[in-house]
Amino acid sequence: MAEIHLEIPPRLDYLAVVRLVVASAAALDPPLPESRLDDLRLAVTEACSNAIKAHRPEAEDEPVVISCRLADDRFQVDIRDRGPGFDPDALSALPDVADPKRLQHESGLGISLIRVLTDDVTFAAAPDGTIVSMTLNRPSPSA
Amino acid sequence: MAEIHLEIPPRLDYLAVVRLVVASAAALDPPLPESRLDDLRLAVTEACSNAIKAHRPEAEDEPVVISCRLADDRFQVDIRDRGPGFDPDALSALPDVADPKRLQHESGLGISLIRVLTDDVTFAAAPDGTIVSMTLNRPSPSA
Amino acid sequence: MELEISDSDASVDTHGWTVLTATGEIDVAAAPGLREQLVELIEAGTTELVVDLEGVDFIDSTGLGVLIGAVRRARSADGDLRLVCTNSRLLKVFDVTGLDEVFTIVDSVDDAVAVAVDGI
Amino acid sequence: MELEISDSDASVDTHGWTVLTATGEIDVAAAPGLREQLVELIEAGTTELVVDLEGVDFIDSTGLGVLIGAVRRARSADGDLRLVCTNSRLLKVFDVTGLDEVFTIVDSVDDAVAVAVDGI
Ligand SMILES: Nc1ncnc2c1ncn2[C@@H]1O[C@H](COP(=O)(O)OP(=O)(O)O)[C@@H](O)[C@H]1O
Ligand SMILES: Nc1ncnc2c1ncn2[C@@H]1O[C@H](COP(=O)(O)OP(=O)(O)O)[C@@H](O)[C@H]1O
Repeated sequence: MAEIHLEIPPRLDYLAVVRLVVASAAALDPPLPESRLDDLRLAVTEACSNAIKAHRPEAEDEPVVISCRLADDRFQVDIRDRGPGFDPDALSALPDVADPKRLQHESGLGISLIRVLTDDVTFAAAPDGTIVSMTLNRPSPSA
Repeated sequence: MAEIHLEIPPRLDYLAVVRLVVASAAALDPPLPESRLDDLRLAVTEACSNAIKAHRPEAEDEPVVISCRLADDRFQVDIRDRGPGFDPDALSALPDVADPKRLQHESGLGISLIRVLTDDVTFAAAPDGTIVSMTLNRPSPSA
Repeated sequence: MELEISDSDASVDTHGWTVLTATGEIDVAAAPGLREQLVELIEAGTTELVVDLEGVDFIDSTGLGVLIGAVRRARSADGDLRLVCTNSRLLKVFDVTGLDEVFTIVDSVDDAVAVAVDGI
Repeated sequence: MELEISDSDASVDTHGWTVLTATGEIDVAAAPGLREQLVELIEAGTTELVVDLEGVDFIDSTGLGVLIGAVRRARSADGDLRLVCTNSRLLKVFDVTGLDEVFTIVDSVDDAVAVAVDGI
């Protein structure tokens, strides 16, 4: 099983590089379909921008680490930060879109996007940060 | 000084990913000019395809490591393999282009391309392989 | 991301609406530039705004947040902000977030400016 | 990299030359496909060949090596292989390797087929 690791400084201007790397890794044979590559680009951007924002300022010399694992049946990407950690199940829900109060909220969409766009996601607490693992299934070759 | 590390399996189909990563890292502020990005893409491809070819089959689970160092005045990229090493000064020169025998040689252009396209290159023997370090100077901001 | 504001002499009649054309990627790195431009326009009284996303190939949650904030500001100044978007990539993001029910999303600048604010 | 071979019914008169149009990146991963196609053509007697590189945006030393081998094969069968290339990115690579003196590089397919093999 092939792996690609990318380490970047915890800075938002590196997100475009991360998108490129992850999407081009996932486009390798057997490629994810184009629409799933879009899902992956967005999910990785959300997870990675959270990771960069969470990264402790004292750890600014330590990288955010992006690891891709390419298996025949799935593509997995882990994003690891050195942040305070969080409980993804304790996030409060946004108001319903029909509720005028929805317009008061300009943030808070990232984790729910990740959940919708990936086939599986786990948030693991590491001793010094968080590892977000996202999986997208590859179409089976018989399909 | 920002650093980006990329680890790939020693396989030639990953070269396109490497080009993307290195060129997009070098395009970050302050960017290398477009024509130097082309030089970088080609030099990195040559060094990395040599690294992949030299990588010992027994070490196929160990990655080829590409490290970019972004400084204000220069962009440096190191490529590290687990191969037998070599002496870059002992390579025999290709026949002159005016010599009909030149057409007998379909390989052997990589190292000389790297030398021409970069501002500096060193080949260092590591205990278990080679590290090729290439530097491209960034234009000074006053220019 | 690049931004361009329609100019009132432009050949296309926008019925007084101002068209902001964005191109490229609206991600967390680009979003502050978009936010600043939109806030500036609305604070200067330009509250009938069209954001043309036809040249945008990527938007993340921060970009969406900027659009949400601008819609709120425009509407509370009795204006509106409408989006031009036919790119299925972006439409999917509006769809999965439910924001297609919050924004007015149309197929062209013509459609965006065809209906007066009260008429919607 | 994608490859396309001109067909003899094509609207452009290539004076009997066969035009192979490559697009994309000719790197070490793509080079074997190009080599195979060129060797196959030359072994089948198609020795007046134009390789159109106008759609190619990257070539590495392995790609150059494939072209060198094909020029050798075509010339030793009394034919030639000519390159169409105006992209400064690629021209720089031909220049720094000195291969611009080995290959016949022209601006268009028309130019490539204008001169008979003996005439050059
Ligand atoms: N990797 C992380 N480390 C620590 N906290 C995180 C991480 N990812 C998300 N969070 C927390 O969860 C919250 C919700 O994240 P998200 O849904 O992406 O929305 P937003 O980032 O817009 O607030 C964040 O505001 C942050 O407090
Ligand atoms: N990283 C490396 N490790 C071991 N040997 C190498 C390495 N890079 C180059 N070489 C040796 O140097 C030779 C010349 O390399 P190069 O100029 O790139 O041409 P080519 O790869 O086409 O032979 C190679 O054939 C190989 O034997």
